Amino acid sequence: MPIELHDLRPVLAPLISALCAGGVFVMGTSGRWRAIWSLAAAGLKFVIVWSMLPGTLAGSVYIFRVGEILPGLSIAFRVDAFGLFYALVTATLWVLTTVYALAYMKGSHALKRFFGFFALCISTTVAIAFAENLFTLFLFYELLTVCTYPLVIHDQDAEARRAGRKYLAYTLCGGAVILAGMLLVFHSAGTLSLAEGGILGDVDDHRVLLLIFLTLVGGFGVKAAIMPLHAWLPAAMVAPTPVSALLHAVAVVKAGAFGVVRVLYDVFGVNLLKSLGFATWLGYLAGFTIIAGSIMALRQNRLKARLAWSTISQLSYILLAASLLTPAAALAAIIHLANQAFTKITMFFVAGAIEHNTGKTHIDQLDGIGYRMPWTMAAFTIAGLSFMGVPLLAGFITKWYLSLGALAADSGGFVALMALSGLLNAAYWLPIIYRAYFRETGIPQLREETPWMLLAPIGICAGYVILLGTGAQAPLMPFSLAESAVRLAFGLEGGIP
Amino acid sequence: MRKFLALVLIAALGAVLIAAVVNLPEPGTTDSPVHTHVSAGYIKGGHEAGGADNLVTAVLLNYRAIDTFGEVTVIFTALIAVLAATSLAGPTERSGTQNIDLKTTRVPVSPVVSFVVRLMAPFIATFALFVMLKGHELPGGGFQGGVVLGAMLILLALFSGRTDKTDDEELPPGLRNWIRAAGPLVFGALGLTGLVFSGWLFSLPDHPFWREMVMIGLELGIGIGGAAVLVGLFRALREG
Amino acid sequence: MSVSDLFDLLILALLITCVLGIARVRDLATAVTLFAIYSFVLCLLWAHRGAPDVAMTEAAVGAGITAVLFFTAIAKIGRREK
Amino acid sequence: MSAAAHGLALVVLVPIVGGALIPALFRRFPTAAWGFALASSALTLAISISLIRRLLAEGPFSYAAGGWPPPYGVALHFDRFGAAIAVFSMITLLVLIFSRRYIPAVVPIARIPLYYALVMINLGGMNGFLVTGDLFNLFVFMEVFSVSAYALVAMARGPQAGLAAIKYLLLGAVSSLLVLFAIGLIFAQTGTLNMADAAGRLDAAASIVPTALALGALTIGFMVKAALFPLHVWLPDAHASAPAPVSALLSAVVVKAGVIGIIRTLQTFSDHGSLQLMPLQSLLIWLGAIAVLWGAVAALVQSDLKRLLAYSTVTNIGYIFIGLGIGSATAASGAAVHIINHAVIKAALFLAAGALIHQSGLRHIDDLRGLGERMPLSALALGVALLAVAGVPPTAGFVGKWQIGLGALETGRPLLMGVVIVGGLLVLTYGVRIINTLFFRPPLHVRVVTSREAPPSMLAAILLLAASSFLLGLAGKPMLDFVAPAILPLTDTG
Repeated sequence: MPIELHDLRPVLAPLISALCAGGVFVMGTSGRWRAIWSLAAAGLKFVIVWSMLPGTLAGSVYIFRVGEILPGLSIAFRVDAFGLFYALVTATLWVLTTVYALAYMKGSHALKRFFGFFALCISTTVAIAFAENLFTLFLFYELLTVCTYPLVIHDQDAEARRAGRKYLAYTLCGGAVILAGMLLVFHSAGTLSLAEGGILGDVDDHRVLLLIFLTLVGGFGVKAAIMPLHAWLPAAMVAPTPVSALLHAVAVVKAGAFGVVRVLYDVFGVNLLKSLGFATWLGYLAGFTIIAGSIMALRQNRLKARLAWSTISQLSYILLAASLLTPAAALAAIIHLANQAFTKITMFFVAGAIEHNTGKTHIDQLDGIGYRMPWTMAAFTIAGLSFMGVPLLAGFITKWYLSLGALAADSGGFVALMALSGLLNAAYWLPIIYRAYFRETGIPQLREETPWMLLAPIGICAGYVILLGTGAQAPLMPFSLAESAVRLAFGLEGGIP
Repeated sequence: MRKFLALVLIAALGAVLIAAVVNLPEPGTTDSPVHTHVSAGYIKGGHEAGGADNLVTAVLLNYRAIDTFGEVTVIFTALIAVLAATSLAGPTERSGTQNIDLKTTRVPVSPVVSFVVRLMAPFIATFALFVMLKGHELPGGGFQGGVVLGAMLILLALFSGRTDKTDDEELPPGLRNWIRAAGPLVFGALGLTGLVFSGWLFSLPDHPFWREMVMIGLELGIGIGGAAVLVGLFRALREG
Repeated sequence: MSVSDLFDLLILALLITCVLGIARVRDLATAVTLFAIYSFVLCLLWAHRGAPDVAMTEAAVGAGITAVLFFTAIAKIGRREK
Repeated sequence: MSAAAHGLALVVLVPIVGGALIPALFRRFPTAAWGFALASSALTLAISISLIRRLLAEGPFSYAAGGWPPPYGVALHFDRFGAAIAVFSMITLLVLIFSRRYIPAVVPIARIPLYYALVMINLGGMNGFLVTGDLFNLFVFMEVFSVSAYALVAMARGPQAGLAAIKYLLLGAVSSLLVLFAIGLIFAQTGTLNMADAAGRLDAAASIVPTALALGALTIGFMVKAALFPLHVWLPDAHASAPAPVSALLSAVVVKAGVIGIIRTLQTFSDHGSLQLMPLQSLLIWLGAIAVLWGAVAALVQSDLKRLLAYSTVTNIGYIFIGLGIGSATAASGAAVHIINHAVIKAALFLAAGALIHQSGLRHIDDLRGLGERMPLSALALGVALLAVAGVPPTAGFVGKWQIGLGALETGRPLLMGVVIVGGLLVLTYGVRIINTLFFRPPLHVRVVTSREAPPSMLAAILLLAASSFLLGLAGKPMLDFVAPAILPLTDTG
């Protein structure tokens, strides 16, 4: 049993971003104050979240209870290994995204609104990570929907509004379905607290369990963009690039995946799910999404659209891994939260940098871009290779553990699926890299590197992708955190088999 | 078709209502709950405790004074409502021959009618006052007296031959507003004096003399206030 | 059946006649007149049933004031039902 | 007899006498009526708070008006439903504050005192209705607040308001008649008008037919007042065409009287041995469910902002009746809390909408595009209140919906839970549409660009209500605990 410590930090971390949002809304007309507030809050939050790492690794759990708003429904925060892992990814990427966004968005309209809601998004994301119970999770999950909406329709043209409508329609319906599931859980279990090993152990009605599974996984699956609930994500591409990065790499889609994993491990629990067999179907659906998403990505010419479809595909790795219910696969699921986030955000940053620098948005315009922006495209190459599963890069770790987990679960078919997916990834990333470096344009390419405020975050992310692939086992790296999360979920002592 | 439906609906409704009434305790039998429970208490204690020979008045002004307070408020509110609703449109210009503007084109009043009305007015007014003042002993009371008084004033306005004014326009407008509110206000006063003298809101004094005085005061308030409201309604309708 | 009962029946018959008349006539002034008659008959009924207070109110309000107010309103809107 | 008990009669006396004084006092200085009305409603609020303090200390208590012991006199009775008077007085106070700048723009100056008089009398009638323990007294005060409400609707300009008021008046009069008829039936069977006394004596009545009919007539009568589907037809017209503060008052407070009337009815009849309330309760559930969906769908297709809000009242009344019909402790307490929470939310909605409409002179949703830029605070308040009315957690609207949904599950009605959630989702749909229009669309109308933020008196009321409609959601647990003892008589039957 982990040691529970009452601590202010679990609530402080989301609060800081909320405060920052307040500051931006009040004083944000001036660009300088916007930058100061955003950077200060990002940095402070980064420190706070990291400061909880040693304690969590040592096996303690930080708790802060805000209060009960309805009988049985309380707002409470609890930092366990899995939550902290997700929060770490978010806090780290927020710092980078803030720097990037400050440079990228310069001169756009409604910046006060943009940075205000940007900060709010991060606030809610960390709150989701630290949610002690399903209600708190749901609360901030919905708030996240509300806060990202102004970002999605930032451009306020017809296309943005259409995308925003679609986004809201999907996510709000998803939210309503989660609410139904939550009512069912509360009714049948009497509690909503997330607990290792699940809270539904005493429920015997198979139909109720199936209904809970469908509503909760389906509801969170909307944001996790599992097919056929994915259609909002490619549409949401119209948002400014830092938003796309935020939506696709950190906040929104990960919140969905995080929610599904929480439901599987902390609401149902591994043992109950194994006896029920629902998760197998989720696995098949996720497998289908991996392949179908990749095939769709192949057909896109717009860079951001290809990234979006690839995200759909990549996210289902997490769901697939989680649904296998073996410790190694679970490890893959958790690590992939970070792997996919850093890799994908690198790509989005690059896509944004290209658009910002050259105005090019389509893949067939990218001939020779590698000479114009060598550092930028180098980062892109690293990310692409990582997705393909080249060893020593982050993506390989996921694939490795996922395959191990699939074998342990006697689902060898998924190993072949991994291989196929790697091939498909190669099929849609390699042409871009090829174009960038080996296609002659006829016109001599001038060196025109990305401004440093954009380049620095790109470089750091790319570096991290390498770090995740090579030094994952080093102490204080998130890998050990993921391991302890898996140990908690599976009730294991010692190492992962 | 609609007519038929309406008929069916009314017939069904009527059947239900009759079924209910038929199943009620027989009216007039002495052992029905209406007579044995609360009413019996009123009949027993009405003269002494209720302080009025007319038990209806005892119930209205004493036992259930707060109900009567509500009722006079409804009457007052009705006047406010009509004033608020009609005058907003302002004096409207109307066209068409069938609309008669009472202010300008009046049906000529026969001198005989006019004379009779004027002759009768003092007697009607006296009767109204009598009904109000004696309401606690004999049938009648503030409501009835007020209506008679109001009817008399309207009658005068219609038939006295004067075309421009109702009688209450003779009063200064400030005073008129006070008189119209007389009903709720006397009850407000009763509420407070009751609290001061006998410890309960809406209670009458124990001393028989003062109780009678208070009752007369209430009846006059209800009556004169009611009459003013009625004349006000008439005026608002005529002008609005 | 006593005389008193007969009186009651007569009054009830009158009431129903008045009500049907009110529902049928298209001329508003006639309807109001019928309504006043209805009230007055009702007043008789109250008096006969031993409720003089109610009877007085009915006579003054139902047959008196209400009719006057209705007529005033009809003078404004025209007497034919449209 | 502590001083607080007198307050039970004073919460009725003070606003009504205050209201009756206004036309006489302020004939010469019409605009000064505002301060007087404000003071008397503040006094009423203070009295009702002292009543609640006594309630918390000693439990429910009665006051014999005139010193006559029940059943001879009229007993006023204060229980936890009656505690709603504090909220209603508070809302009236805020509506009055809002009216300061709003009413002179829509009502001719000489008639301003009439408006304030009507609002005060309405408050007095509501308070009387809520605290009385006597059937006939209930009817009398129902008439007091109804008549003033008809008049308040008619105060708006234009022929539409007049027609709406007439429609409201006709249906209201029929419903009053039904209630009166039922009271007559009860009196004929029991010989008493005191509710508690009558409840005890109904069982001994000779025949069950009149009792059942009385129950039916009371239910239908109060259903009209509460605007429960399908008897809601008067509501959209009346609430859309009335002046904004009046709409707020009607939608937030006055329709709730009908709901409380039904609660009182159920309480009175719940002791009856042979009369089963079950069929009535399932009827309420069905009508409530249809009302939720119908109100939400009808609101979706409205183009007029206030009409849309009026239909949202239909939806929310549906929610309350679902909760009452389910009758389990969870659901009934949720419904009881939703009475209060919806009052606050709806007042916020109508006042914020009123401010937007008033400042811009436009009332169609599409015309209001981009107004959030010019009137950020009012628009923000409207947005918060819209989220609250949709029941987004943790706003005030969530409390009732959660409890009612949970109650539906507890009593084995999963489909009803579906209705609760789908209704919320539909409400959210039009909420988002309005928020979108206000904040994320470029102005279409030149008047939007020239609009200015509402004056401080309006803003104060709006912001306070909007903040409450958020914060009350966080206070869900204490509120549920507060109403818990009061709903026990209801749950016994369910």
